[in-house]
Amino acid sequence: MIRVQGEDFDAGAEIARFTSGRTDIGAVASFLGLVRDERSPGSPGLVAMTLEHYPGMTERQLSDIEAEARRRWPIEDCLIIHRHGRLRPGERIVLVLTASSHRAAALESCAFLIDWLKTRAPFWKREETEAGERWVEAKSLDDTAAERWNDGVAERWNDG
Amino acid sequence: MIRVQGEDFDAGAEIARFTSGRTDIGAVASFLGLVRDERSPGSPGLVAMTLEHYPGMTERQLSDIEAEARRRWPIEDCLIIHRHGRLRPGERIVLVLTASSHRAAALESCAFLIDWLKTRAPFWKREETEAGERWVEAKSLDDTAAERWNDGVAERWNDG
Amino acid sequence: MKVLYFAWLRTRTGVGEETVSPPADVRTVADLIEWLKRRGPGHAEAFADLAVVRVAVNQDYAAFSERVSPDDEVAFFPPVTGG
Amino acid sequence: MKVLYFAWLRTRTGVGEETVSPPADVRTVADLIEWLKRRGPGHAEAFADLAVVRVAVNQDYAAFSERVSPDDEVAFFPPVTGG
Repeated sequence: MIRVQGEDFDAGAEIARFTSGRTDIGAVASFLGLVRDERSPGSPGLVAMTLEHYPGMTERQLSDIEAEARRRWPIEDCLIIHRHGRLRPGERIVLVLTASSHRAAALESCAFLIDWLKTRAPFWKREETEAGERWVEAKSLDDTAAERWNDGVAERWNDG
Repeated sequence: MIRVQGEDFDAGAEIARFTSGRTDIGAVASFLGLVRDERSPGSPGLVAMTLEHYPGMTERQLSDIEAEARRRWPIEDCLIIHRHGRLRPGERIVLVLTASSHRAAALESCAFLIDWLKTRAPFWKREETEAGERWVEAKSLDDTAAERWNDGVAERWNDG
Repeated sequence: MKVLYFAWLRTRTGVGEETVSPPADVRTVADLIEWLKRRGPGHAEAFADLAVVRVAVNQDYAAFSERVSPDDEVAFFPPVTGG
Repeated sequence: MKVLYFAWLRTRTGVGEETVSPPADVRTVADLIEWLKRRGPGHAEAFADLAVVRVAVNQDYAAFSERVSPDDEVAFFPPVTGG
């Protein structure tokens, strides 16, 4: 399931909902992303981060990413929540949850989802610092992280 | 931090405690392990799972595992909770949380911790099924998962 | 044809969304960009460095060589920075 | 010397913990196992297949070749199944 929203979310409640009343899930992996103040000594502090997105395309891309994860790993359940709007340092941005009977499937699919989301979901961050505003540039490191999923991970699972 | 306990824990509260009042954490990865009923058609259902452990050695091994993760990755915080005693299907067994400014460090260290814990923490599971009781045998798959961390992961991070 | 701009492409063009009717010889995304650049200095500036421009046609990522037609929704934006 | 047994090694020996005083020629974990096997049929059965027995000396994993001394805590157990 995917949710794109301005409001905050409760990671613990989502994890609890994932497992409540079920006895077939052995593993839940989660990734929580937060607004981080990268303040280094002498640099201007972060006041807020505004996430702009492309309504419609965001939902479509996140649904595609979820479908791809389900195709590659035997996951029982999957949730992606991504916020947009103006967020303060320390606020939650994104939650990815995956549940599986297999530990490795839950962990790997969770890492896959956040890596792919970072390079495919149409969100853009604008930072407000004490020195002014700027659009955050994409990191080539994110592309590298996403590219490592282009190998034979799916095959390994489809055999098992 | 490590906690070995008979009582249940609240994964959401632990995640919240990890991030509360902090603006230097960009990523929290978590792994939650639950008692799973592997019931297949015709096989006897799982009634309960009892986790025996070696008090003293458990705490020592978990502390060593945490120290190793902190040595390998730039993690801001780390929590391992492992329960012992008699647990029903669907009950929580283990929680691993890692927090970092880096997404990959949080995800990788979390996966490392659960893989190492599975092969090093002195816990033994005894299954009660409708057909009787038996000690759960260790899986060679767990050793394989742990062994993949014997390569140059640490070096990659220590350079950065 | 509906054209959308996000992040600094929106800031530079000064518009988030516009409906345009390019001539029939505008067949691809690349053609469309060349045609849009002539709408004004903001548009020209937005498309000055195509290495940092991504495009979606009907909400799916597309190459500059992709065909476009009057009913399409075409969006321009920088590399994404979500998550 | 304190000797501990966990999981099915405890079930087979019928004891979780015992204090023993092996003779001076018991120098290694392997020597200790041979000596413990003579304590009774349960102990002999517990140590019948050493491929599935792990050992810790003073709460750290050890090899069968590791030296043991009277003050040590030596624990025997099957491969772990936590997590």
